[in-house]
Amino acid sequence: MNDDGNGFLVDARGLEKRFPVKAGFPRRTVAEVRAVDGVSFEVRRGRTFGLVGESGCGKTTLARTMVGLYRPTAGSLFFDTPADKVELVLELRRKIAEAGTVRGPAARAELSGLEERLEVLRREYDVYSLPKRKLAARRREFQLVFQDPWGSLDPRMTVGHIVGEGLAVHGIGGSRAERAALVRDTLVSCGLDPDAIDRYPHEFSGGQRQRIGIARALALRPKLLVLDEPVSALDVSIRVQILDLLKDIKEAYGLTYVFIAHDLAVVERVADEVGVMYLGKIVERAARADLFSRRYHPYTRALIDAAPVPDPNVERRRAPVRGEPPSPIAPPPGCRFHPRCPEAVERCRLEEPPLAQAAPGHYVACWMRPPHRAAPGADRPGLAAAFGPGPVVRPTPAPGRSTGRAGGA
Amino acid sequence: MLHYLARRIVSTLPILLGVALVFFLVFNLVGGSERFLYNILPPKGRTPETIDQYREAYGLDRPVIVQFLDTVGDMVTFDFGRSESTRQKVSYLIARYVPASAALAVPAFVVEIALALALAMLCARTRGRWPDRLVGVLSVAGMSLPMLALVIIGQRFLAFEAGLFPISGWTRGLGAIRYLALPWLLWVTVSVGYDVRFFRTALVEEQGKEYVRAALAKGMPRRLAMRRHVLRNAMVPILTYVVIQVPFLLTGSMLLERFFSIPGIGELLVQAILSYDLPVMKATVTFYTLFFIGFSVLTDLLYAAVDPRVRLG
Amino acid sequence: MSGGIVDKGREGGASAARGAAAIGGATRGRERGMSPFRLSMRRLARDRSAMAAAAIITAFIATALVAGTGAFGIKEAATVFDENSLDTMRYLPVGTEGHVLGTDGFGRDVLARSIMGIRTALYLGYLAGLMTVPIALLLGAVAGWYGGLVDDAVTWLMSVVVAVPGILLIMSLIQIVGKSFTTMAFAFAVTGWVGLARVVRGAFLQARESEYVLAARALGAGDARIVFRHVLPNVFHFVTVNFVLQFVGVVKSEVFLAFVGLTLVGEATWGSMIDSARSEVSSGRWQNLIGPTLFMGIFLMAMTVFGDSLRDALDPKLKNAEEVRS
Amino acid sequence: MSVERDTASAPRGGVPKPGNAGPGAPRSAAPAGAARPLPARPAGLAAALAAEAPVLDVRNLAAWYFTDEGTVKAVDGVGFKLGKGKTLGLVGESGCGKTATGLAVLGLLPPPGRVVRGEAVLGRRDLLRMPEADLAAMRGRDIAMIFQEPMSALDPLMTAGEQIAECLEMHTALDRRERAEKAVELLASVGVPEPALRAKAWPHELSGGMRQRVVIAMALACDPKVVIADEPTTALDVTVQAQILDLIEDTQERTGMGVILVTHDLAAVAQAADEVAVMYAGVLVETGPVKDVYAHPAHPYTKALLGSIPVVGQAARQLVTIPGRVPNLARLPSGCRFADRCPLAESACRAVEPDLVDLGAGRRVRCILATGRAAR
Repeated sequence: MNDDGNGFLVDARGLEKRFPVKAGFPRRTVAEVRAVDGVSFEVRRGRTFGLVGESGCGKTTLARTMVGLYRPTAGSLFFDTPADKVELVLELRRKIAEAGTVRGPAARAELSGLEERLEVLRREYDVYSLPKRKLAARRREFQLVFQDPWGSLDPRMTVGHIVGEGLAVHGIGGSRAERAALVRDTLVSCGLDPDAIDRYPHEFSGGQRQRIGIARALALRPKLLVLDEPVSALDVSIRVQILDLLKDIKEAYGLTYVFIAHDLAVVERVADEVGVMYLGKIVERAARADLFSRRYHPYTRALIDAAPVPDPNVERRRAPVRGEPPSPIAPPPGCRFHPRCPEAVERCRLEEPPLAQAAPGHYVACWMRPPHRAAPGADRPGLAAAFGPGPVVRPTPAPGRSTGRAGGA
Repeated sequence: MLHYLARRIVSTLPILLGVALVFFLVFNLVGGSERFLYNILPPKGRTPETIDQYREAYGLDRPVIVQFLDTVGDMVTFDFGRSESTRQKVSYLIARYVPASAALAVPAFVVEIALALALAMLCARTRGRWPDRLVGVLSVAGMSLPMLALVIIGQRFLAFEAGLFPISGWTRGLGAIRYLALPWLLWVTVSVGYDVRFFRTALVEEQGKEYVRAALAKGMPRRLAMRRHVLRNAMVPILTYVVIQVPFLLTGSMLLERFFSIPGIGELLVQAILSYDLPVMKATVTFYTLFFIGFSVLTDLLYAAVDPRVRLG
Repeated sequence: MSGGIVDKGREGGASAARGAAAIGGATRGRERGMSPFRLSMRRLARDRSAMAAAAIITAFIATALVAGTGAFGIKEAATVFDENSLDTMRYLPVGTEGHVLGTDGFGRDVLARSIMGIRTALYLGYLAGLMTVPIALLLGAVAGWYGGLVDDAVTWLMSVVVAVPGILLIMSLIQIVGKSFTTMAFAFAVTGWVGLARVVRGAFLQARESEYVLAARALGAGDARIVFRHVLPNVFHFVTVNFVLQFVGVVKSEVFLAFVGLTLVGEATWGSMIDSARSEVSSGRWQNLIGPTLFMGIFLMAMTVFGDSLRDALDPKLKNAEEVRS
Repeated sequence: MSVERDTASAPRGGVPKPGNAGPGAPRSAAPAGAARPLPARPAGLAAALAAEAPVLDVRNLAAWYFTDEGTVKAVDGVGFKLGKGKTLGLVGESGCGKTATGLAVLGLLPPPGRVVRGEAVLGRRDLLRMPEADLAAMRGRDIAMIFQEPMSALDPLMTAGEQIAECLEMHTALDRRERAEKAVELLASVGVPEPALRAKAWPHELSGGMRQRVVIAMALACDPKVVIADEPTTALDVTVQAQILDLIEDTQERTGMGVILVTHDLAAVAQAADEVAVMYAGVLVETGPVKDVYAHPAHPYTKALLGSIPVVGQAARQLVTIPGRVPNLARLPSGCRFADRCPLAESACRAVEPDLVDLGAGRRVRCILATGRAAR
């Protein structure tokens, strides 16, 4: 799409969020839920980054951490930060790590100097290190849309108050009338009747409520919308309406999206780049076309294969993987997917694979894939036939899987 | 299990300490104040000297910290000295008065809860139909009438006029049942209404759960599903409710024991209050508090027995 | 649910508008929606037993207010000793002309005293509620909102207050401060706040994690705004219902206090009347029992029924939890 | 069988008022005046054509909720036949009455819902006009249900094994020990690893997929002839969904049970069902063999619904938008219930509610545009 070459709007580095599990008397932390466990990614301005994963993989936690609802246990989020500053920060970190190994007073002085510089930069650019007031002011630039259109709207407030709350909080729009006009505008942009302003959430259907939720986020004219499963609570017939709406406002307001879903087919439609999450980690990340054609990670492959196709002429594939995702309280050692992976070998049980570049712009965390091994299509032609064509080429529909069918109405 | 019990008992210590603090505030700081003693001492004894004597006798003149530690010590050893009016040892008095109270409260409470459960089950099963409505109306009526009025009416008509029960009195041994029958009846009548309403709500809520529907889908008759799934699951809120009721046993037994001349703790407390018998008041109230806390611990064990999600250890 | 809102899709917007017109029907146009509170009130107004109860309560309150002004001589009849009846005619039985419910040992009209008893009950119940609600709201809210140590402290306080027999606190407070209705109300508040505080704490705990609170946070709303705009309005119905329940409890407790000799002697309270009936019934004098018991029974029954309906109306989840699943 | 007069035959006014009978009773209290379709099957040729009698034959079923806010006609004239060993996909969006249909057939509709008319014939007996005790005896043994939320369908205070054994307790003469053994066997048969251990586990100790397997084992315990699976995969992750569909399919092959797959997921129906019945706002709008219906949907709603599903690998295909929303079941529009959202709707659509018309080849559709005005 329109790559304006402005670089990254979001640059998340090593995000980590753990929740303590408290129990007993006196209360103490008995365990930790490692909901998000070291996640890094960038989102280009005006693009959509899609995040896919099953329940419990930490995608909702990640969404909430990204908009500052949760304070991360570790990591930085650079939002709307010049690329050179990000690089500078990273370089400083590297230097600090190096300097830490050197002993002596000179090294110590250098270290504290470096740390000071880093701190200054972080306070300026890292969302999580911003002073409270600065963070509050910046909140309007990144907004969250919730999954549940029922639970996320205060039942006792009018739509006008719900959508206008952000304006009131940030003191945008001066007078009451101006604010109301802004709210009406936003409602219309979201496909709602401006008269909805005086109504209450219970008077609306799920689809309309989700529009209200989007309007609430949009009213602040943010740069980034984090969409946490925006359509999965909705009926099939309503989903397309909301997806269309999201597309429209993205163009109209020049938004950047982080789109979170469990449904690969939806993500494939909206995302420019896709990350696949499993148990708090991103296991594969690539441009959309690359990801869906190469499907490097066995988990990505399983997700795609498990998704049923609404065509009775396509023979259903048997369940591609066994079992269920284990608890994020006690993730398995080594590769977290190994207990369910059909290709797991000894090394997967012992060592955790890093997210490494397997092809240009395509990152995979798997010992059985490039760069650690050749792509499965190369040395195992049987698999390539079973899983679709090799890299780059767009998948052609299997015979009998009619694409255009039922398309027009 | 034992480990859990031990931990649970330890966890009540802060509460006991808080209770000691309350007692200390009420009995020592306020109860020892000049104005207060002046109010409660018999008119002829109201001289500065007698007040000082009184204070000294109960250590109310000692440093505040010492007094507080004394209060804690009294509670721990359950030794509150001698009664102001009878000069008997308080622990002896308590021991003597407990059986009658227990004889009144325990069967009445058990019957009350059991009857309420039965009625609530009936209501839940016939929800919205006449048995449910009838019980509902009767419960509200029972709740709205003052206990004292019912006691007066009951004693007058059932004991005095109809001669079904002795008017009042007490005896040791099984013969006491004769004297207890009417108080039991009144107790249950007065308190069952609240319970039925609460239990009904708990049961009805449980009744709507999906697993009850699942049980019916297995072919289970409604009655059995009611007992096996609804009742068992409603036990958690019901148990909680029962614990909360325990402190109110004191109020009930105070009224009934006094009214029917039953020599129980309630009666002991009323007498102590009327004569401001400090050691007996302290002891009685401590007894009830300990009883309540013990009961809560017991209930926690019951929770664990009923609900596998409550983990022991 | 009635939506006059055009759910505009990308295609067929016109047909959607038609659809909305057909579905929404009368509720279309530039008109305000119904707030959940107004919906509750409408539900309440439709509940016949609630309306009957409300009528009774209103009648009681009105009677008490009128009687308080001294109109119809009710106040006088309730308080002034009848000099003439002091020796012979002391107790006039129920049904005597001019004294429908008879007179008591001082020749005071029992009906008038029962009516004056409403005033005491209202005063006590209202005052106790007025004192309980702020305590419970504050402690419950603070515990639920801040959690951690604050929560532990409040929870501890609640456990202690529950563990100490309430009657002890009430009695000692009355002994200490002296007998007055204000003291009694305060004593009820000190012992009675725990129930509401627990509910409020739970509601705050829940609200803290609710999505609409998270949403407000994401917009940048501060704690104060969230608490007052989003959380407090949602505990309102607990407060209302608790107020009614506590009212019933307080009025009944007054009788018990009278029995232990801790009510105000000489004032026209239902408790003191029933307490004096205790010794009178043995000589066949029932008026002091019948009058207040009747008044109290009817009044409290109406309160209870109204409280139930109010709860159902404010929180329809309870009543129709399983309604409409399709 | 030309036109099955499904809904039109029920007079709107001839419904028993709520409140004059308890929730249990009115199953048999269909209005005397309501003309139901003749229960007798057409003799001769038609009977020969229907070579195999259906295991479950639901006719003209209506189940309404009598709420304070009005009568919600959740199910308003639904009829279908389920063949032995076949799977019928009952598809629809939330609020279309599909779950209520399943519950009504089992007689488990929660108050204030009641069946107001219709039949559900299972083995020559009408489930809807049966004494409660007889129905209870049939539930679990002849017709069972798989619930949507495995966590809430399991009693938290009972072990998985006990809950499976309960079904055996109701319908077999096995003693406690035998039941426990059978429960372990059942757990093994639904693919639970270490079944003996899992039988002793509490529901909260099991994962979502395991719980759903337990719920399935519960339903299958007595080899029912018909299983109503109410959104059995909705609460589960995609990778687990596939496992559960495998399991249901395998069991069906083994036992020959008929399955009603109640779902909103058209893809699941495409892959697991033989027949499909599409519900909209309380009525069936289209039924027929899955392959035919999906290849040539006759009803505009079916067509639109199929076009609105995103499919992996088909990102370029334009998705169909269905404007508006499902109408309020308490205040239905006149005429066709879909007319307000239908891109093809004409004035005639709003005039009279169309009948479910037989198109031949086992297909029926409720749309005057699809059947042509002549057919009416």
